Amino acid sequence: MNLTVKVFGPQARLVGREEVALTLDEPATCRDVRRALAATEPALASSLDASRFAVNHEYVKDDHRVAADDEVALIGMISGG
Amino acid sequence: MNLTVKVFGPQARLVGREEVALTLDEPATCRDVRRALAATEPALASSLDASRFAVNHEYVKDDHRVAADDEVALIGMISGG
Amino acid sequence: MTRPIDITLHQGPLPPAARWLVAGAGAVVRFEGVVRPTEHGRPLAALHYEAYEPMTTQQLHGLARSIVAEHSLLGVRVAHSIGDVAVGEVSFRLDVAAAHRVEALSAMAAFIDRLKQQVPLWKVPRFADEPAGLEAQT
Amino acid sequence: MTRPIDITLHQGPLPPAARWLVAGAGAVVRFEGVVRPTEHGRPLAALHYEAYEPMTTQQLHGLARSIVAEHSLLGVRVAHSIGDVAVGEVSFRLDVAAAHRVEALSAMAAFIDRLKQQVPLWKVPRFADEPAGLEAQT
Repeated sequence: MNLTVKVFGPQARLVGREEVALTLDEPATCRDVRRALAATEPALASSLDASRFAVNHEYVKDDHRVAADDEVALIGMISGG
Repeated sequence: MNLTVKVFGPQARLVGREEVALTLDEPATCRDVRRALAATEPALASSLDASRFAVNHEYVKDDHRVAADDEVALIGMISGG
Repeated sequence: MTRPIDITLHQGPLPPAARWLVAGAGAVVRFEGVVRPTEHGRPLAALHYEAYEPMTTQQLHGLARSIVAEHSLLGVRVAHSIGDVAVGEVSFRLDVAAAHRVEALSAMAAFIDRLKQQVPLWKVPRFADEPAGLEAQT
Repeated sequence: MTRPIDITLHQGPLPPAARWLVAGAGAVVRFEGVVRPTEHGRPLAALHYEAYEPMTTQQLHGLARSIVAEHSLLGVRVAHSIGDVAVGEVSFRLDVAAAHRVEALSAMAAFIDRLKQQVPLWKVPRFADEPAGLEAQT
Protein backbone atom coordinates (compact mmCIF):
# COMPACT_ATOMS: atom_id res chain seq x y z
CA MET A 1 0.00 0.00 0.00
CA ASN A 2 1.29 3.43 -0.90
CA LEU A 3 0.59 6.18 1.60
CA THR A 4 1.66 9.79 1.85
CA VAL A 5 2.09 11.42 5.25
CA LYS A 6 1.76 15.17 5.58
CA VAL A 7 4.42 16.86 7.69
CA PHE A 8 4.47 20.47 8.90
CA GLY A 9 6.54 23.22 10.39
CA PRO A 10 9.97 22.29 11.73
CA GLN A 11 9.49 18.65 10.76
CA ALA A 12 8.79 19.67 7.15
CA ARG A 13 12.04 21.65 7.22
CA LEU A 14 13.90 18.67 8.65
CA VAL A 15 12.78 16.35 5.85
CA GLY A 16 12.92 19.06 3.19
CA ARG A 17 9.36 18.59 1.98
CA GLU A 18 5.74 18.61 3.15
CA GLU A 19 4.77 15.04 2.32
CA VAL A 20 6.61 11.77 2.81
CA ALA A 21 5.68 8.81 0.58
CA LEU A 22 5.73 5.40 2.25
CA THR A 23 5.07 1.85 1.10
CA LEU A 24 3.50 -0.35 3.79
CA ASP A 25 2.41 -3.96 4.02
CA GLU A 26 -1.31 -4.38 4.59
CA PRO A 27 -2.99 -4.28 7.00
CA ALA A 28 -1.15 -1.27 8.41
CA THR A 29 -1.65 0.81 11.53
CA CYS A 30 -0.22 4.14 12.58
CA ARG A 31 2.42 2.19 14.46
CA ASP A 32 3.63 0.88 11.10
CA VAL A 33 3.55 4.40 9.70
CA ARG A 34 5.69 5.58 12.60
CA ARG A 35 8.25 2.78 12.04
CA ALA A 36 8.37 3.44 8.31
CA LEU A 37 8.84 7.18 8.86
CA ALA A 38 11.70 6.51 11.27
CA ALA A 39 13.39 4.28 8.71
CA THR A 40 12.79 6.60 5.75
CA GLU A 41 13.50 9.92 7.44
CA PRO A 42 16.28 9.76 10.03
CA ALA A 43 15.96 13.54 10.49
CA LEU A 44 12.67 12.89 12.33
CA ALA A 45 14.26 10.56 14.87
CA SER A 46 14.45 13.05 17.73
CA SER A 47 10.88 14.31 17.37
CA LEU A 48 8.93 11.29 16.21
CA ASP A 49 8.30 9.77 19.65
CA ALA A 50 6.66 12.98 20.83
CA SER A 51 4.52 13.28 17.70
CA ARG A 52 0.97 12.12 17.12
CA PHE A 53 -0.93 11.10 14.02
CA ALA A 54 -4.13 12.56 12.70
CA VAL A 55 -6.15 10.52 10.24
CA ASN A 56 -8.74 12.44 8.28
CA HIS A 57 -8.22 15.41 10.62
CA GLU A 58 -8.79 13.53 13.88
CA TYR A 59 -6.14 12.47 16.37
CA VAL A 60 -5.83 8.67 16.49
CA LYS A 61 -3.92 6.16 18.58
CA ASP A 62 -1.09 4.14 17.13
CA ASP A 63 -3.24 1.03 16.73
CA HIS A 64 -5.54 2.87 14.32
CA ARG A 65 -5.74 1.12 10.93
CA VAL A 66 -4.88 3.23 7.92
CA ALA A 67 -6.11 2.85 4.35
CA ALA A 68 -4.53 4.12 1.16
CA ASP A 69 -7.15 6.83 0.75
CA ASP A 70 -6.83 8.16 4.30
CA GLU A 71 -5.35 11.60 4.84
CA VAL A 72 -2.56 10.92 7.32
CA ALA A 73 -0.72 13.76 9.03
CA LEU A 74 2.19 13.79 11.45
CA ILE A 75 1.43 16.28 14.21
CA GLY A 76 4.70 17.01 15.97
CA MET A 77 6.76 19.91 17.27
CA ILE A 78 3.65 22.03 17.53
CA SER A 79 3.99 25.43 19.13
CA GLY A 80 0.97 27.64 18.75
CA GLY A 81 0.32 30.75 20.77
CA MET B 1 -6.87 66.75 71.61
CA ASN B 2 -9.42 67.10 68.85
CA LEU B 3 -8.91 64.91 65.80
CA THR B 4 -10.98 64.23 62.72
CA VAL B 5 -10.80 60.87 61.00
CA LYS B 6 -11.66 60.59 57.34
CA VAL B 7 -13.90 57.69 56.39
CA PHE B 8 -14.75 56.47 52.91
CA GLY B 9 -17.02 54.31 50.82
CA PRO B 10 -19.35 51.94 52.67
CA GLN B 11 -18.02 53.10 56.05
CA ALA B 12 -18.87 56.70 55.19
CA ARG B 13 -22.42 55.54 54.34
CA LEU B 14 -22.62 53.63 57.63
CA VAL B 15 -21.74 56.69 59.72
CA GLY B 16 -23.62 59.10 57.44
CA ARG B 17 -20.68 61.41 56.84
CA GLU B 18 -17.09 61.51 55.60
CA GLU B 19 -15.32 62.67 58.72
CA VAL B 20 -15.72 61.69 62.35
CA ALA B 21 -14.63 64.15 65.04
CA LEU B 22 -13.02 62.62 68.13
CA THR B 23 -11.65 63.99 71.39
CA LEU B 24 -8.67 62.02 72.72
CA ASP B 25 -6.42 62.26 75.78
CA GLU B 26 -2.79 62.95 74.91
CA PRO B 27 -0.57 61.21 74.05
CA ALA B 28 -2.77 59.22 71.66
CA THR B 29 -2.01 56.38 69.26
CA CYS B 30 -4.05 54.85 66.47
CA ARG B 31 -5.15 52.27 69.01
CA ASP B 32 -6.86 55.06 70.93
CA VAL B 33 -8.40 56.32 67.70
CA ARG B 34 -9.77 52.85 67.01
CA ARG B 35 -11.29 52.62 70.51
CA ALA B 36 -12.81 56.08 70.26
CA LEU B 37 -14.27 55.33 66.84
CA ALA B 38 -15.83 52.13 68.15
CA ALA B 39 -17.39 54.03 71.03
CA THR B 40 -18.58 56.97 68.93
CA GLU B 41 -19.76 55.08 65.86
CA PRO B 42 -21.36 51.72 66.67
CA ALA B 43 -22.18 51.33 62.95
CA LEU B 44 -18.46 50.69 62.35
CA ALA B 45 -18.30 47.79 64.83
CA SER B 46 -18.38 45.00 62.28
CA SER B 47 -15.75 46.48 59.98
CA LEU B 48 -13.37 48.27 62.34
CA ASP B 49 -11.22 45.26 63.26
CA ALA B 50 -10.45 44.62 59.60
CA SER B 51 -9.64 48.27 58.90
CA ARG B 52 -6.28 50.02 58.94
CA PHE B 53 -5.26 53.59 59.57
CA ALA B 54 -3.31 55.86 57.30
CA VAL B 55 -1.61 58.88 58.79
CA ASN B 56 -0.57 61.54 56.33
CA HIS B 57 -1.27 59.09 53.48
CA GLU B 58 0.90 56.23 54.79
CA TYR B 59 -0.31 53.04 56.41
CA VAL B 60 0.70 52.91 60.06
CA LYS B 61 0.48 50.37 62.87
CA ASP B 62 -1.84 50.85 65.80
CA ASP B 63 0.99 51.98 68.09
CA HIS B 64 1.65 54.99 65.83
CA ARG B 65 1.32 58.29 67.74
CA VAL B 66 -1.08 60.81 66.27
CA ALA B 67 -0.99 64.58 66.56
CA ALA B 68 -3.83 67.04 66.15
CA ASP B 69 -2.55 68.24 62.80
CA ASP B 70 -2.12 64.75 61.32
CA GLU B 71 -4.40 63.69 58.51
CA VAL B 72 -5.87 60.45 59.81
CA ALA B 73 -7.88 58.16 57.55
CA LEU B 74 -9.71 54.94 58.25
CA ILE B 75 -8.98 52.52 55.40
CA GLY B 76 -11.57 49.78 55.60
CA MET B 77 -13.97 47.82 53.40
CA ILE B 78 -11.79 48.55 50.40
CA SER B 79 -12.72 46.84 47.14
CA GLY B 80 -10.89 48.13 44.13
CA GLY B 81 -10.68 46.37 40.79
CA MET C 1 16.20 49.23 30.72
CA THR C 2 13.09 51.30 31.34
CA ARG C 3 10.22 49.40 32.91
CA PRO C 4 7.26 51.61 32.14
CA ILE C 5 4.71 52.02 34.91
CA ASP C 6 1.64 54.07 34.19
CA ILE C 7 -1.09 54.76 36.77
CA THR C 8 -4.29 56.65 35.99
CA LEU C 9 -7.40 57.44 37.99
CA HIS C 10 -10.16 58.36 35.59
CA GLN C 11 -13.45 60.11 36.36
CA GLY C 12 -16.28 57.83 35.19
CA PRO C 13 -16.09 54.70 33.05
CA LEU C 14 -12.82 53.90 31.31
CA PRO C 15 -12.90 54.60 27.58
CA PRO C 16 -11.52 51.90 25.27
CA ALA C 17 -7.73 51.80 25.27
CA ALA C 18 -5.44 51.17 22.34
CA ARG C 19 -3.28 48.09 22.23
CA TRP C 20 -0.29 48.49 24.50
CA LEU C 21 2.97 47.11 23.15
CA VAL C 22 6.26 47.15 25.02
CA ALA C 23 9.59 46.50 23.31
CA GLY C 24 10.82 42.96 23.87
CA ALA C 25 7.54 41.71 25.33
CA GLY C 26 6.31 38.32 24.17
CA ALA C 27 3.14 38.36 26.26
CA VAL C 28 0.85 41.31 26.83
CA VAL C 29 -2.15 40.61 29.02
CA ARG C 30 -5.06 42.94 29.67
CA PHE C 31 -7.63 42.58 32.43
CA GLU C 32 -10.80 44.65 32.32
CA GLY C 33 -13.22 44.72 35.22
CA VAL C 34 -16.78 45.40 34.15
CA VAL C 35 -19.69 46.42 36.39
CA ARG C 36 -22.01 43.41 36.62
CA PRO C 37 -25.79 43.76 36.43
CA THR C 38 -26.53 42.61 39.98
CA GLU C 39 -25.00 42.61 43.45
CA HIS C 40 -26.17 39.85 45.80
CA GLY C 41 -29.00 39.28 43.35
CA ARG C 42 -30.28 42.86 43.49
CA PRO C 43 -30.29 44.81 40.20
CA LEU C 44 -27.63 47.49 40.06
CA ALA C 45 -27.70 50.79 38.22
CA ALA C 46 -24.03 51.60 38.77
CA LEU C 47 -21.13 51.35 41.14
CA HIS C 48 -19.79 54.51 42.69
CA TYR C 49 -16.01 54.39 43.20
CA GLU C 50 -14.01 56.49 45.63
CA ALA C 51 -10.28 57.02 45.97
CA TYR C 52 -8.23 58.80 48.62
CA GLU C 53 -5.69 60.87 46.75
CA PRO C 54 -2.76 61.07 46.66
CA MET C 55 -2.53 57.87 48.73
CA THR C 56 -4.43 55.77 46.20
CA THR C 57 -2.08 56.66 43.35
CA GLN C 58 0.96 56.25 45.61
CA GLN C 59 -0.19 52.78 46.66
CA LEU C 60 -0.88 51.79 43.05
CA HIS C 61 2.61 52.94 42.07
CA GLY C 62 4.21 51.03 44.91
CA LEU C 63 2.24 47.90 44.11
CA ALA C 64 3.15 48.16 40.43
CA ARG C 65 6.84 48.56 41.23
CA SER C 66 6.73 45.50 43.51
CA ILE C 67 4.96 43.36 40.94
CA VAL C 68 7.34 44.43 38.16
CA ALA C 69 10.30 43.39 40.32
CA GLU C 70 8.82 40.13 41.63
CA HIS C 71 7.62 38.89 38.24
CA SER C 72 10.35 40.35 35.99
CA LEU C 73 7.80 42.35 34.05
CA LEU C 74 8.64 44.71 31.22
CA GLY C 75 5.84 47.09 32.16
CA VAL C 76 2.55 47.64 33.97
CA ARG C 77 -0.28 50.00 33.17
CA VAL C 78 -3.23 50.56 35.51
CA ALA C 79 -6.38 52.63 35.08
CA HIS C 80 -9.17 52.79 37.64
CA SER C 81 -12.42 54.71 37.61
CA ILE C 82 -13.60 57.07 40.28
CA GLY C 83 -17.19 58.26 40.46
CA ASP C 84 -20.10 56.44 38.85
CA VAL C 85 -19.65 53.54 36.45
CA ALA C 86 -22.84 52.10 35.02
CA VAL C 87 -23.60 48.42 34.55
CA GLY C 88 -21.67 47.02 31.58
CA GLU C 89 -19.01 49.71 31.67
CA VAL C 90 -15.34 49.20 32.49
CA SER C 91 -14.09 50.44 35.88
CA PHE C 92 -10.64 48.89 35.99
CA ARG C 93 -7.98 47.98 33.46
CA LEU C 94 -4.65 46.32 34.10
CA ASP C 95 -2.11 45.80 31.30
CA VAL C 96 0.92 43.66 31.99
CA ALA C 97 3.84 43.06 29.61
CA ALA C 98 6.41 40.31 30.09
CA ALA C 99 8.82 38.26 28.06
CA HIS C 100 6.72 35.14 28.54
CA ARG C 101 3.16 34.28 29.40
CA VAL C 102 3.81 32.55 32.73
CA GLU C 103 5.17 35.70 34.39
CA ALA C 104 2.48 37.86 32.82
CA LEU C 105 -0.38 35.69 34.07
CA SER C 106 1.01 35.18 37.57
CA ALA C 107 1.74 38.91 37.85
CA MET C 108 -1.81 39.75 36.86
CA ALA C 109 -3.33 37.48 39.50
CA ALA C 110 -0.95 38.78 42.17
CA PHE C 111 -1.57 42.42 41.27
CA ILE C 112 -5.33 42.12 41.53
CA ASP C 113 -5.18 40.16 44.80
CA ARG C 114 -3.00 42.79 46.40
CA LEU C 115 -4.95 45.68 44.90
CA LYS C 116 -8.02 44.40 46.73
CA GLN C 117 -6.09 44.07 50.00
CA GLN C 118 -4.07 47.26 50.16
CA VAL C 119 -5.11 50.00 47.75
CA PRO C 120 -7.55 52.59 49.12
CA LEU C 121 -10.37 52.25 46.62
CA TRP C 122 -13.99 51.81 47.58
CA LYS C 123 -17.15 51.01 45.80
CA VAL C 124 -20.70 51.76 46.82
CA PRO C 125 -23.56 50.14 44.93
CA ARG C 126 -26.27 52.29 43.41
CA PHE C 127 -29.19 49.95 43.14
CA ALA C 128 -31.64 50.24 40.29
CA ASP C 129 -34.60 50.48 42.67
CA GLU C 130 -33.35 53.26 44.97
CA PRO C 131 -32.96 56.98 44.45
CA ALA C 132 -29.51 58.51 44.63
CA GLY C 133 -28.70 58.94 48.34
CA LEU C 134 -25.69 60.22 50.19
CA GLU C 135 -23.57 59.30 47.21
CA ALA C 136 -25.05 62.16 45.23
CA GLN C 137 -23.60 64.63 47.71
CA THR C 138 -20.07 63.28 47.74
CA MET D 1 -27.75 31.49 27.48
CA THR D 2 -25.44 31.83 24.49
CA ARG D 3 -21.76 31.29 25.23
CA PRO D 4 -20.09 32.93 22.27
CA ILE D 5 -17.10 31.15 20.82
CA ASP D 6 -15.26 32.79 17.99
CA ILE D 7 -12.25 31.24 16.24
CA THR D 8 -10.26 32.99 13.51
CA LEU D 9 -7.12 32.12 11.60
CA HIS D 10 -5.72 35.27 10.08
CA GLN D 11 -3.13 35.61 7.32
CA GLY D 12 -0.24 37.68 8.69
CA PRO D 13 -0.05 39.69 11.91
CA LEU D 14 -3.26 40.28 13.84
CA PRO D 15 -4.60 43.79 13.50
CA PRO D 16 -5.66 45.59 16.70
CA ALA D 17 -9.00 44.36 17.98
CA ALA D 18 -11.75 46.39 19.58
CA ARG D 19 -12.71 45.84 23.16
CA TRP D 20 -14.80 42.71 23.53
CA LEU D 21 -17.65 42.93 25.99
CA VAL D 22 -20.01 40.08 26.82
CA ALA D 23 -23.30 40.62 28.65
CA GLY D 24 -23.04 39.74 32.33
CA ALA D 25 -19.26 39.48 32.34
CA GLY D 26 -17.42 41.05 35.25
CA ALA D 27 -13.95 40.11 34.01
CA VAL D 28 -12.71 40.27 30.44
CA VAL D 29 -9.12 39.20 29.96
CA ARG D 30 -7.08 39.48 26.78
CA PHE D 31 -3.81 37.73 26.07
CA GLU D 32 -1.69 38.83 23.13
CA GLY D 33 1.34 36.89 22.02
CA VAL D 34 3.96 39.06 20.36
CA VAL D 35 6.93 37.89 18.28
CA ARG D 36 10.03 38.49 20.37
CA PRO D 37 13.24 39.91 18.86
CA THR D 38 15.40 36.82 19.40
CA GLU D 39 15.13 33.05 19.58
CA HIS D 40 17.82 31.26 21.60
CA GLY D 41 19.77 34.52 21.44
CA ARG D 42 19.76 34.74 17.65
CA PRO D 43 18.10 37.81 16.11
CA LEU D 44 14.80 37.02 14.44
CA ALA D 45 13.20 38.71 11.47
CA ALA D 46 9.85 36.96 11.80
CA LEU D 47 8.09 33.78 12.75
CA HIS D 48 6.35 31.80 10.04
CA TYR D 49 3.18 30.09 11.31
CA GLU D 50 1.49 27.09 9.73
CA ALA D 51 -1.89 25.51 10.38
CA TYR D 52 -3.46 22.29 9.12
CA GLU D 53 -6.97 23.18 8.13
CA PRO D 54 -9.69 22.28 8.87
CA MET D 55 -8.18 20.34 11.77
CA THR D 56 -6.62 23.43 13.40
CA THR D 57 -9.89 25.30 13.54
CA GLN D 58 -11.74 22.18 14.69
CA GLN D 59 -9.25 21.64 17.51
CA LEU D 60 -9.46 25.29 18.55
CA HIS D 61 -13.26 25.05 18.65
CA GLY D 62 -13.14 21.86 20.70
CA LEU D 63 -10.64 23.34 23.12
CA ALA D 64 -12.70 26.52 23.49
CA ARG D 65 -15.86 24.53 24.21
CA SER D 66 -14.03 22.47 26.85
CA ILE D 67 -12.56 25.53 28.56
CA VAL D 68 -15.92 27.36 28.53
CA ALA D 69 -17.53 24.37 30.26
CA GLU D 70 -14.73 23.68 32.74
CA HIS D 71 -14.31 27.31 33.84
CA SER D 72 -17.94 28.51 33.53
CA LEU D 73 -16.94 31.14 31.02
CA LEU D 74 -19.36 33.49 29.31
CA GLY D 75 -17.35 33.47 26.10
CA VAL D 76 -14.04 32.83 24.37
CA ARG D 77 -12.55 34.48 21.31
CA VAL D 78 -9.37 33.23 19.64
CA ALA D 79 -7.38 34.62 16.74
CA HIS D 80 -4.12 33.12 15.48
CA SER D 81 -1.88 34.18 12.63
CA ILE D 82 -0.77 32.00 9.78
CA GLY D 83 2.11 33.00 7.53
CA ASP D 84 4.78 35.50 8.47
CA VAL D 85 4.57 37.67 11.55
CA ALA D 86 7.43 40.11 12.04
CA VAL D 87 9.15 40.87 15.33
CA GLY D 88 6.97 43.07 17.51
CA GLU D 89 3.75 42.05 15.82
CA VAL D 90 0.91 40.07 17.37
CA SER D 91 0.46 36.44 16.31
CA PHE D 92 -2.07 35.22 18.84
CA ARG D 93 -4.93 36.77 20.76
CA LEU D 94 -7.16 35.11 23.33
CA ASP D 95 -10.13 36.92 24.88
CA VAL D 96 -11.91 35.31 27.79
CA ALA D 97 -15.06 36.62 29.49
CA ALA D 98 -16.30 35.37 32.85
CA ALA D 99 -18.42 36.54 35.73
CA HIS D 100 -15.36 36.83 37.98
CA ARG D 101 -11.63 37.22 37.60
CA VAL D 102 -10.59 33.89 39.11
CA GLU D 103 -12.31 31.82 36.44
CA ALA D 104 -11.12 34.14 33.69
CA LEU D 105 -7.46 33.94 34.70
CA SER D 106 -7.44 30.19 35.32
CA ALA D 107 -9.22 29.61 32.00
CA MET D 108 -6.66 31.69 30.17
CA ALA D 109 -3.72 29.74 31.58
CA ALA D 110 -5.41 26.41 30.87
CA PHE D 111 -6.35 27.39 27.33
CA ILE D 112 -2.82 28.39 26.40
CA ASP D 113 -1.27 25.29 28.01
CA ARG D 114 -3.57 23.00 26.07
CA LEU D 115 -3.24 25.01 22.86
CA LYS D 116 0.47 24.31 22.93
CA GLN D 117 -0.10 20.60 23.56
CA GLN D 118 -2.88 19.72 21.18
CA VAL D 119 -3.63 22.29 18.48
CA PRO D 120 -1.87 21.74 15.14
CA LEU D 121 -0.04 25.03 14.81
CA TRP D 122 3.62 25.33 13.97
CA LYS D 123 6.13 28.08 13.91
CA VAL D 124 9.38 28.27 11.99
CA PRO D 125 11.86 31.03 12.78
CA ARG D 126 13.09 33.31 10.02
CA PHE D 127 16.38 34.56 11.35
CA ALA D 128 17.54 38.05 10.55
CA ASP D 129 20.85 36.76 9.16
CA GLU D 130 19.53 34.14 6.73
CA PRO D 131 17.79 34.43 3.37
CA ALA D 132 14.24 33.12 2.98
CA GLY D 133 14.52 29.36 2.50
CA LEU D 134 12.01 26.59 2.05
CA GLU D 135 9.44 28.73 3.85
CA ALA D 136 9.21 31.01 0.85
CA GLN D 137 7.85 28.15 -1.23
CA THR D 138 5.15 27.03 1.18
